[in-house]
Amino acid sequence: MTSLLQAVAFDSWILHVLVWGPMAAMLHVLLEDEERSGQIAFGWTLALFVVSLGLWWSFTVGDPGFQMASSVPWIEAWGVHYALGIDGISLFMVLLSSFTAPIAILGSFRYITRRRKSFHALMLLLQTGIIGVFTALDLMLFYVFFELTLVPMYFIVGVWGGKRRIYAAVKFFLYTAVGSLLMLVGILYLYAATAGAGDGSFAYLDILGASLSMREQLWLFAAFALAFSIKVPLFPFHTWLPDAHVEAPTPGSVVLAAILLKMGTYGFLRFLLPFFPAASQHPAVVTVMLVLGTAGIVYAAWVAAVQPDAKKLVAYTSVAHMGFVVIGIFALTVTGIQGGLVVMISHGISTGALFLILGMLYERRHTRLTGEFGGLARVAPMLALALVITALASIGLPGTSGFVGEFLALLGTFETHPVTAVIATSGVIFAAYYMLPMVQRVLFNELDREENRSMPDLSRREIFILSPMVALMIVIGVAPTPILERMEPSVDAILERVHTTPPAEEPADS
Amino acid sequence: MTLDFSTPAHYLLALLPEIVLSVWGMVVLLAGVWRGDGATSAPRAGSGNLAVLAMVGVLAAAFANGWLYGLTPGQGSPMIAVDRFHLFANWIFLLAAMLALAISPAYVRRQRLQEGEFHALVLFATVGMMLMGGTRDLIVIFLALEVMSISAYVLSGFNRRDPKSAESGLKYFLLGAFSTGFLLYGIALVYGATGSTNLGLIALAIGSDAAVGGLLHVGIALLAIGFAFKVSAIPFHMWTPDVYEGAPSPVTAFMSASVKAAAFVAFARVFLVGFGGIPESWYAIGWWLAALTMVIANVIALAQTNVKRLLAYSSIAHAGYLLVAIVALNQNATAGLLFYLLVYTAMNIGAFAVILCVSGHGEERLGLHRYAGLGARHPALAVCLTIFLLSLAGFPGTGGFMGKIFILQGAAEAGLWTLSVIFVLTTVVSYYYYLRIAWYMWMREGAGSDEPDPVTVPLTMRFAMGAAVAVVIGLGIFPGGGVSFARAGAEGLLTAGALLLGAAP
Amino acid sequence: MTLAPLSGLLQEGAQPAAYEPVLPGLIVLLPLLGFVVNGILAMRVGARAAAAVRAGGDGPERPDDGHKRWVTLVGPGVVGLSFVLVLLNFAGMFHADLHDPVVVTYWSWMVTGALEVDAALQLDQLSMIMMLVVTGVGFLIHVFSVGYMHDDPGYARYFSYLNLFVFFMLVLVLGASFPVMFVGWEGVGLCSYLLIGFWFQDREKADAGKKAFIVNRIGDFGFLVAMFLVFTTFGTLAFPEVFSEAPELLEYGGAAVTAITLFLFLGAAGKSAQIPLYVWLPDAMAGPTPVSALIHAATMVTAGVYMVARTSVLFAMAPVSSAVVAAVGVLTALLAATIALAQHDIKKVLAYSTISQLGYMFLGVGVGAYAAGIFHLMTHAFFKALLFLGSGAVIHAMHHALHGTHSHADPQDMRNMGGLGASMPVTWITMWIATLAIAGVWPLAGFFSKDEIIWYAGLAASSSYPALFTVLWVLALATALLTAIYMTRLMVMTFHGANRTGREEARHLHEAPRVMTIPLILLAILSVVGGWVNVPEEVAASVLGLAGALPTSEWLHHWLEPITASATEIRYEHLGEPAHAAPFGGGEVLWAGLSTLAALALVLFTARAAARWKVVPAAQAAAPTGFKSLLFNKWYVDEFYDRFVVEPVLAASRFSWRVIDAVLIDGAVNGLGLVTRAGGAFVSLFQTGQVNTYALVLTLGVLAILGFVVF
Amino acid sequence: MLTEALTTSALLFVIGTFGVLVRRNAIIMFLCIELQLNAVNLALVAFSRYVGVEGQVFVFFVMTVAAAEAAVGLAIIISIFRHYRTVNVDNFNLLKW
Repeated sequence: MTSLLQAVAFDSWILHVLVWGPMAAMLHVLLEDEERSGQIAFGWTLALFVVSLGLWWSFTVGDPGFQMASSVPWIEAWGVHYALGIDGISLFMVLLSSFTAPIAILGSFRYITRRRKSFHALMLLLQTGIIGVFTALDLMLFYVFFELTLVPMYFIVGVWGGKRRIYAAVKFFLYTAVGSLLMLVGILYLYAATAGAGDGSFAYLDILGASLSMREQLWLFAAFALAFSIKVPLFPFHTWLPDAHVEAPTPGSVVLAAILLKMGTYGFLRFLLPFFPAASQHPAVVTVMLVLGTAGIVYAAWVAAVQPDAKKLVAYTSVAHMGFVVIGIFALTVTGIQGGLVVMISHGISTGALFLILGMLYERRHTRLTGEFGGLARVAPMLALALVITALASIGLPGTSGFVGEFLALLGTFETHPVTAVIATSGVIFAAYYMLPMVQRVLFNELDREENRSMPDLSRREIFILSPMVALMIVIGVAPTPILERMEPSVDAILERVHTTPPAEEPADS
Repeated sequence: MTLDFSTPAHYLLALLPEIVLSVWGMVVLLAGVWRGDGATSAPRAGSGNLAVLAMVGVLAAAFANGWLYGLTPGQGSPMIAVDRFHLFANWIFLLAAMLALAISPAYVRRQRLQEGEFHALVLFATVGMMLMGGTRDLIVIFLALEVMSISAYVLSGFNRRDPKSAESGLKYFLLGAFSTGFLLYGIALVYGATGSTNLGLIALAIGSDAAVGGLLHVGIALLAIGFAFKVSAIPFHMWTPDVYEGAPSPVTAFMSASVKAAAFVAFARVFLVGFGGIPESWYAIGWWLAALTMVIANVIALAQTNVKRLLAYSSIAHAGYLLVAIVALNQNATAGLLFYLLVYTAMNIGAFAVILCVSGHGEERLGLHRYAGLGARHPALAVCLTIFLLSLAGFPGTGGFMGKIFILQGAAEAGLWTLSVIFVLTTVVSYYYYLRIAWYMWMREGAGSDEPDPVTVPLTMRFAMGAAVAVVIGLGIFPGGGVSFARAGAEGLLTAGALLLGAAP
Repeated sequence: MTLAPLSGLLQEGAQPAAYEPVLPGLIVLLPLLGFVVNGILAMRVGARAAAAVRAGGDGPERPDDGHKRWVTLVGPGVVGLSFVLVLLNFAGMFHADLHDPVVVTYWSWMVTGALEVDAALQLDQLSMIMMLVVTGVGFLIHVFSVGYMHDDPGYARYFSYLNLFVFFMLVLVLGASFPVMFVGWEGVGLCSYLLIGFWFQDREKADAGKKAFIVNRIGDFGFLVAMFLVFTTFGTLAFPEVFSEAPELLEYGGAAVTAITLFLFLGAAGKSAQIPLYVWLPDAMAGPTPVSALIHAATMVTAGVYMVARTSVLFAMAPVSSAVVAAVGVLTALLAATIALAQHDIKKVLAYSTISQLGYMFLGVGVGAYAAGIFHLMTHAFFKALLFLGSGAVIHAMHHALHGTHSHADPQDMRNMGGLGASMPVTWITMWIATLAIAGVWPLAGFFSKDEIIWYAGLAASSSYPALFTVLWVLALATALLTAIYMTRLMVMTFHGANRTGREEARHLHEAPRVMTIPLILLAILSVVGGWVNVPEEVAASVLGLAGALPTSEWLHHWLEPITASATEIRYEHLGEPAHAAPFGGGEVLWAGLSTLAALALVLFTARAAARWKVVPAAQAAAPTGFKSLLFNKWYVDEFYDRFVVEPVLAASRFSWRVIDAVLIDGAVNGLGLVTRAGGAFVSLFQTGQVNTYALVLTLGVLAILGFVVF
Repeated sequence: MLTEALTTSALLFVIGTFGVLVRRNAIIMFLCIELQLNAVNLALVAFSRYVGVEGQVFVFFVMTVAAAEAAVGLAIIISIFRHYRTVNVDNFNLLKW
């Protein structure tokens, strides 16, 4: 496999293809007629996913640096580069994204009934943004992709969403924009900081070389952290998420939960820790992040437990899960960060699947209120099986991907912050407290509603969508080591940097 | 060829684009008279050609402007500045004129306006703008400003049958003249304090402490007020929403883009070259004007339901962003100013073009609710408007984003962090009202088919929109050329100033 | 497969050979395979049933025969095969002189940073006993289920869950590290959840499953925290390393080890239904009765005991924790026994009895008698499984009887039974054997195991916390007496006296089919002889051991020595060797004799007394009053939890949602937007349209700037 | 001398400004603006006595421009008079908020 990839110079083109392929697909979709748009989009994304699998073999295990990197000046006058590359952290984000895309698009076939062409075009545009975010090695490029994901999502929620779609879309947009624009100011500060003598640069590696005083680091940390915390979303910046999820159409929810939220935590790892190593281990900063992460875990679980709307419930569980990621990261231990990363992957798959299943239920019954269901296991055993496995993966049952992530994240946190970890561990109780009642209300109890009696089970397409996700949940749960070993060198490198880079001297004035 | 301003003929060369355009304007005026106008009799077939004729003039001026790149300006600080700054500004005005001419014919014909005069006035206003950008003398700046303004007063009141247009013209005229008084008083005081109206000499006088302090400071403040009125900075913005709403849409499009641009170009030249030596005298004024303008304009815009008025407030808000560039007082910011003005011209006129198409026969469809379901009915128009709105909002992938980045870079270089934060936060506020138009277009169902939908998009309009989209997207994705070009322009401005101050390398 | 262990088994007295595990992976995998096969079959059945429901019917009443044959073959078959493999391994180990556990590593599961967790199985004497119980008793229960679930449309689904349970249980007992054990630990919880809620159409049953899972998760929380503590202390989570390093790394009675063991015990309390987390187990009786036998009596609920025994080294180093374990065990035993006295549901009585017996086991491991705890675990698995299966047979019969007349009486309520002994003799007799066994009547299994625990509890009083352990010992004795009472009450109400089912129904009562009775008989035999593997030397030599006629002497004790030795050593080292006497004097034989006599006497007395009670069928019965109602209502513990745990959490949840989220956070966010927009609308009011106003504003601006410049 | 001239100029300018603020007749307002311009002219002439001739040149330009403004302004006022039959600016408020 490796030699085959070498023969076709895989490393040199793969990232560019993954970034721009969806854009090309978008043009293709726009040129074709409405009827075929879904198939075209699916075909493209599936092909891109298959190609992206080559990354698994092409990636050199044990190399902490950026691989398959390339850099071309983009806006030379500003020192902006079109620079792409991946390390162990982005590798899995890229794979997860390209895995989710065809699934989300396939999941839209019945849900999206009007303006399909535009919908699929936007989904593909979104995909370009997503892959761009995870591969960009230039801050301006990153920012462009980061914002680029907002617009398609705004329209996906706003055009194809539910009753309060506009409110949700605007809330999502503005919330996220506040953070990201402040981050932009931070980025420009970094740019100015690299300027020193001569022109500044937005290149990731150049900015790593900039020396910042503690004071500067704290301010910049705040600017970046706000942007990413809103994206994560970290309590108390989370209220956009339930609204967005409830209103978004299924594929939108899937991508939102599976990928977009990860951009926040990815940003923590990719930018916050390496850029501001001193601020990242400042006790006040660490305390705030840990407290907010833990609060999110417990609080979101509580709120989730009393939601009558299943989608809202799952949305809140996302907040709880991402809380695990955040505490894992800010524990500043290898185990914690690795755990956080696995939670990211696992949450992407399991929550994506949950949203797909809820979407399937919605297609059948046009409601998401759990009280409207009940006893579905009798009429839809396949759906029941999928929902149960997914729910279990979501609450972190050992043997599923969720457990590996949460276990490692908590273990890593415990090493440095035992009390936080113990409080966060109570999240496993609350996870059962919110998820099982939902499963019960939907699948179990009496099949007492006439409408539900005629509900069809999963179609072949739906089985095709869900089975790879379910399989992955279990595979990752049983054998996560291949993933862990690919991520570890990069994580080590980040931690190494955090622990060994002192802040620059405070400037005399200011 | 080197320009030597001791030879009077060389002034003619230096002013070639302006002269071409002036002459052409008269030609258009005469052609209009000769052909007879729609105001009194039924429009004749093919009378749209007058607009095309005017556009040819703009093209000719553009050629002349391109030719000027081959000239090297001589030493000293002559009245006419043949520097890159001037030439870049000319491109902006010519682009604005071109787009305005392209979007207006259908409207002019529908409303049976005097074509020849209308198009000629556009050209004359453009001449005034080009002169504003191209002179180093306060007297000429005043003259050019008046040439531009008087044309603009007339244009905004041009639709005499429409009381709104007349009201708009009156308000613009009264307040414009009122503010001109302040500007003029400022010029007089600066002249008295420094002994010259030439910016170069003023700068020298300031640099050598020969200026009279009190007079100078008050003069600078009054000049700032005069320009603040023209760029519609808060609190000197009161005329803007009314005038923009009342004026015929093509005129609003033209004014909102290029009048503002001209004012900013002159503002920049006067303050950066002339008063660059004593920024402390106007830094605080600029800072507060920028901050107030950004905050208040964006906030008021939230409450608007008339799209035209909304864009008027949006244009005020943009004045705030651009003021940041002036306050930053460095090359990057100035280049950002030029770049942003270019993009702004394209996106703003583009947006007004769509509004014009939607607004119907006599501009009766300006309410936000008219846009409901537009995306389904006229997807191409809606896509264009969405692109323009995203660019106005400053979204990545559009020129508006690159422009904002450019200005923010300048601000960052100058250490204007508070202003930068206000800048981005008010940008978030602006997202709301820009997106609101977008959500009406795409996310709401139309009112139904009970009334006919008289949207027509003539050929020239398509051309204008296409060009505007091309500029906005092109500069959004590959801004490199534009950036270097704008930097060269800023360099032209600032090195000239620095040379005079004796502080250049 | 090597035949060496087989030949070793045949050649008595051969030299101790090295132990070679025989396909340990297959032992675990076979049930998983069964789960997959049965699961696929279940899905096909389910799809067909679903189609029937959609067509307007209610789905099939009975399982599909075509599938059923395969399920019947695969379900019990895989467990049976596993049992055979376990026997082979046991034979190998039996003849080997094994000191250190054999760890079979398959792949590295989680490797990151300092953490290395392998997917590895650990074969040693303890896991061997557990495997024997799990697969052996499990197999019998599978076979019994074939009869019991005969008519259930979810037949295939049932067996798939049951197979999955066996798989996870085997992972639990075989796991070579804390995390692997935890996989099984939560996995069995999952199966328990699925099986309790097996008849999920019934809301109460689904609720019971959910309750079980959530309460168990509280325990799992403790397990997780304990793992974190272990990892930060030892840098590893693998059993062999942790246990061998514990004596050096940990301080005896130190905070670290106490914390670890207390958190571990929280986990054990959840899984093994101890105070304060026992409340799920009675509700868990909602599941099919064989499930109660397998999961909620014989295997899963004993996992906590197994875990304490497994980590005996740690517990031995934490005297406080050990005391807590013992005290909680005894209190649970007593509390559950009192509640069992007043319950009418036959399964509820057995459930509380299970809780009570688990309490004994914890007392055993709490006082350092790890082997005794495991011993009781094993014998309990025999007789409690038998009791449950017997009750299953009774319920099965009752169900058929009531079904025949379309009566809606509760088939599990003992007040509706009575006199069943006549119609189902095998069940009757085997259940009596189990009853005597659990009551501790000589020479049945329960006598030896329970007696040993009580004896050790008494001995503990001489080493640490004498007062506490004396009290515990007394309570344990008292509970033993209560056991005899409530079990006899159960037997009498069910099998003796007048029949209360109704005349018509009584004609439908009949003995269970052979597929159900044979497991009963086998378990009855085990309930008799099961105790003989560990007859204490002193007892064996006495009249109670028929002067040495009973076959083995402390075999289990010695067998488990490699596991418990270091723990015992630590205890002895720090507490001194306990005196060989009960708190109030007397030797082992004396107390054993006393207790069996007391038990026998109470059984007889209760039987006579109960025969005279006037039991009214449930439908006509009045609600219990006074102290009886307190017991009947389980000391109102559920209500207490509802009031002080569940409701506050729910209230907090609602508050978080409705107030913090909707009002505070969203209110702030939307409020900010609203205020901004309102501000905009307000400021725009200055835009009056009047030129003079505009000029005025402009002039004010001018004045402001000039004022700024001039001053 | 300069001081007096400038003071007069400033006073005139203020009077003009005040007139614009208080008068409602569009033509009178325009006349007040003309007064402002003439105030500036006075200042320019006064300055040019000390610093050079440009000031006086400037005055001519200003006067010319004022004339042009007057032409356009009156035209605009007539145009609106046709709609409202009045030149009182209080009546012109179709455009607001």
